[in-house]
Amino acid sequence: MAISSYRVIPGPESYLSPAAASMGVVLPEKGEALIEGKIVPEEEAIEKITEKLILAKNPFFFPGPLILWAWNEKAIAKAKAVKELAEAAGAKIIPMPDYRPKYPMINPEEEINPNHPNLTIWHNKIDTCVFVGVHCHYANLALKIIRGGTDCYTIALCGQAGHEDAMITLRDIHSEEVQKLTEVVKRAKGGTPQ
Amino acid sequence: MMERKVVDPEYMFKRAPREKKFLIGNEAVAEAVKRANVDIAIAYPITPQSEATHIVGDIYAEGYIKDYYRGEDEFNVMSAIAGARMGGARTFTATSGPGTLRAFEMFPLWAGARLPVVCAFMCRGVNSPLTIQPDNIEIGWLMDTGMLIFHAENPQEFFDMTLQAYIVAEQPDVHIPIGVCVDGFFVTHTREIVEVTPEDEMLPPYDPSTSPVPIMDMEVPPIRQMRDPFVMKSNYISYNTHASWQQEVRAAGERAKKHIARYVGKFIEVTNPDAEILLIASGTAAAQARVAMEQAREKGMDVGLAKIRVIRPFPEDEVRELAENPRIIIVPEHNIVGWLAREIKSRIDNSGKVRGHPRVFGGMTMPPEFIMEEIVNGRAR
Amino acid sequence: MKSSIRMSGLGGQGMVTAANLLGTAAVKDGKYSIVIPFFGAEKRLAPTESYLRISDEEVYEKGEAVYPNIIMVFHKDVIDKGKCYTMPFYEGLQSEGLLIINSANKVLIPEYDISKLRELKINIIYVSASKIAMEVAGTELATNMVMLGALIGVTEIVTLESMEKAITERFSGKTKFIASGTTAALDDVLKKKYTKAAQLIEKNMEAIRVAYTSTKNA
Amino acid sequence: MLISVKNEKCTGCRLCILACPEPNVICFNPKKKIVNIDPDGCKVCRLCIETCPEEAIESTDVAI
Amino acid sequence: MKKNIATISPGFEDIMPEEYQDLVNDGPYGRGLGIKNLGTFKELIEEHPLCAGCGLALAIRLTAASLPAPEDTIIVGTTGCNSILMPQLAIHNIHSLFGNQSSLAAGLKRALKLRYPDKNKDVVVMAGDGGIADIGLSPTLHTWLRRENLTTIMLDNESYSNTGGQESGMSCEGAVLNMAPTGKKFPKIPMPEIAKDSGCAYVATVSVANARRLGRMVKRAILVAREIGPTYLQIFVPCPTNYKFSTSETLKRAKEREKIMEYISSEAEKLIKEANI
Repeated sequence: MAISSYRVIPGPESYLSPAAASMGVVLPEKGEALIEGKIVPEEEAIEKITEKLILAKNPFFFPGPLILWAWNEKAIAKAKAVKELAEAAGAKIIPMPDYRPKYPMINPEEEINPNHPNLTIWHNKIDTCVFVGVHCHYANLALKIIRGGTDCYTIALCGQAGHEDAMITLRDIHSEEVQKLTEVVKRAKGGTPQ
Repeated sequence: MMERKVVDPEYMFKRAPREKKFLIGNEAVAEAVKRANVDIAIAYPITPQSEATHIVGDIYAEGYIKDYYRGEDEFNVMSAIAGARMGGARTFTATSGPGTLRAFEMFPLWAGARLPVVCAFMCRGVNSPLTIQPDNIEIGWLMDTGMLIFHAENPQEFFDMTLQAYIVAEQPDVHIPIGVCVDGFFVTHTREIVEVTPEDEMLPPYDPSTSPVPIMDMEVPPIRQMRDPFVMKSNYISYNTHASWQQEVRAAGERAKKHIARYVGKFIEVTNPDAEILLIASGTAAAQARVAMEQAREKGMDVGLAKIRVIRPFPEDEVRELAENPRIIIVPEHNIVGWLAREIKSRIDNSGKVRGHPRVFGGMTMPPEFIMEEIVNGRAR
Repeated sequence: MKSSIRMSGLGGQGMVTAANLLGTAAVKDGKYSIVIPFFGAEKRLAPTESYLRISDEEVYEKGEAVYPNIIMVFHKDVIDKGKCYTMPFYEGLQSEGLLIINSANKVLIPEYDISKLRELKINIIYVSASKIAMEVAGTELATNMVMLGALIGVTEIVTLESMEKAITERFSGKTKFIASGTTAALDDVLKKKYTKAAQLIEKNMEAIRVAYTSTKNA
Repeated sequence: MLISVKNEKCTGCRLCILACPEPNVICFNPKKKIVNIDPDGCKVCRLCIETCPEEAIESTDVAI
Repeated sequence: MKKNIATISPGFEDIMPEEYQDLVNDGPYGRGLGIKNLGTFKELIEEHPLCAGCGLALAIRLTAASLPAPEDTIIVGTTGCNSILMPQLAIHNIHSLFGNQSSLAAGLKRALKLRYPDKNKDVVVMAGDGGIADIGLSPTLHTWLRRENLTTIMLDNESYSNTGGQESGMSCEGAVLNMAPTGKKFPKIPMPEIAKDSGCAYVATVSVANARRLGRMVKRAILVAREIGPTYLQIFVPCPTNYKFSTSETLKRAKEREKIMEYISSEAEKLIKEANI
């Protein structure tokens, strides 16, 4: 497969930006990750996520329905881990409780919707965000719209195969992996003079 | 019903022992369905698909499939298949020519709703005057529905690709429908040697929890969930959502490439890639082209063959590379519109060298001699 | 050695079954074979053909045998009423090919066509297949068996042993055989006629052997 | 236009709740045994006014 | 019984928007509520974009409040005014195409039956008169003829309202509407009779002006569909926008033309008695 020269970087990219997968960006295999469209070892991406979270002026976590709702033990455990990670990173949390086109509008201060996620990014001046627990299809919609219309740096912690449309994506992320990431962030924070 | 065990897909496709049988294509696809661990099969009869869905019915009666019925027409069969898929079941269905067209509104919906449906298309003519005979014009229309398209040359590939289609379609990062197409009669009713995997081994079941969109069973959040909300008419940036949604379906097709390479194998099988004249074909046209190539080479002519097995996602890079060397590219097809020639021409820079002939349709056979004429004419040019 | 066979007849005469049996026997002999029936709306007594390719090497070619080297005509209507997918019925037959016709009447073929066949050096064999079928098996439905026997007698294209195995498999009722709805209905007619599958198989084999011996010695 | 309940006339029969096409707009106050109307979700169709047997619901003009 | 999917993960209760907190804390899941409780709990529908005085919106609201098990119900709708409201419904619901709601629901119901053999998963088809009696008549009939365990609820506003007020098969003879500029030329399609003849074990008609009876009919229709076979409920829902009357007249008009009918097969009769609904 040809290596893509397309880079998945903060926008605003264009009126209608392409899906990264259609530009040749391929998803990572197990143990790998994507940074801005390039396949890298997972550790490198973890390091980069840590750096991005620490340097961010206004980082936000966007947990999706797969962890917001207590539908099974794994979801509850992952939700707990994600909350700890957000706290460790000093990030705020805005939920994506569902995917409907909400009528008449969402309140961008307290929620995010995959159909127009840019509203929430703009309203809260979010410069770095983390998607976690969102069904892959909807995460990809949102990530692409964000890249198209905002300059937010997007990170996706995916329980499945990852997201090309995020600037950094990790794959196969469940509660244990989130906890490990939290440890890394905590360590890095501790080493950074405030 | 015999005891069966779940096996690893890669083992089944590549390493499982094979038993030689002498089967028609319709029997071969039913053998695949038996091994595919299908939950529900629904179909409507149409020539030349019928025998396949009869046997699938027998498999159901024996207990290998949990539910099966004859639907009221193809549109509603494909709708019921969508419903079953949304409910988290693994499904099988099949149709042909006019049935494909009657059902057509559902195919972009399957793709848009991210349903990993596997549907066999036993292609047949669709025009007036009526014909029930082979003609694969419907693939030309299916190509732009967002679903993935495999084109099997013979009953063996029909068997293999049907099984492989389930595993590719159900990958969480793919999760879009796959049409496994064959030319009616030339494959469905043609008896050939087919090597099948053991009857007591089946694919792992579908795991609905990996779906990239929520399964509609009230067991998966969000509880407030509509499949699939057509985006509200006047909801600010809703057009961008719709556009992004369509891009995501196409992106899923791109992601399928890696899984196809792993489970299905080569997108294109090439013999003599450096030849002066390259035949590019799919389905049974590739079988006829192979015979023509051999005849031509016996006569000292420099002819090669590229058989395209995967029509969607189209192997663009490979085709561009293949198109560089030959002086002439001949694309024989079993339809009047020449969708494959059109596709190849639109993907390469030097499309002038592509000859979209011979085309045979309406049930007529394409004798290798007919392709041979084109080769001889091409050399004279 | 590569054979391309076209069997022409009327629906119900067993061209599809004959081709399937012959193909199965060839595979049992270790050869490669592709069998394809060509039926339109598949009603009884409508023109029906089946095509069969047998080779020592893998066979790819599909569809109608447009240029066969063997043609088997199961019914005289194929010749004089045009109940055939090709007109004239020998269209595409390769020179020095073989033509087997179910008829006792040797002047069936019009003079013009006979001269064309002579030009092509075609070996024409007449077999009273339906008559033999009645005499030996007690039913015209065994016409296809006699035609197969005649073909094997002339060409030895498959062994009689493999043919017997193919017939046993086909009529033992142990494996489900898919050809067409009409074929399945005719199977039931045969099953009613013979109380036991073994008897049916034996009668079929006998019909084959009679024709085999007569063409072998001819 | 605004729809409002005259608390003194409301008997808490709740018929208006069964007449309103909008969800979560007319709610029942179990303590006071009367209904409240949420003006935010009200589209002023007046079905509640038509339905109320006590003439306890009225519409009032409001300055914008 | 509170469903897990209607429970917020620990630690996230406070960050959820208010409407979700209300839905979880005060919603009807697992509480066996009905029409009589309306106004006292958080309803399953959020603010929707349908017209003021819409009879159809009211019918959906009443139906949603009458579902015997909203936590295990999936609604299949189709194109029409109902599909404008559906995304705001806190129950899994499906819109696929125009007219295929019944066949899709049949596939879905069968999938759920085999995936959850020990649970009731109620699949309810809820669509307009055009969706059920015109474009989707064939699958509607066939699910009945096949005796699928589905409840079909028609929201009959006697026109295609979403597309701009065209005549439908359920419009009355003589009605002047778009595409029937000289008046409709044939009578209203006798869907209840057809339903009865096609094998429905429970058939009922009611209007949106009769909330309590409507609520009981919804419960009966779903229970019978769960245990016995197909059921059909036809709700008359006048449309002020396309029939051009004042929004305050919807219920008056509904009452005037209301036809109440209830056919209950003997098997269904027994079931309804036992369940005491």
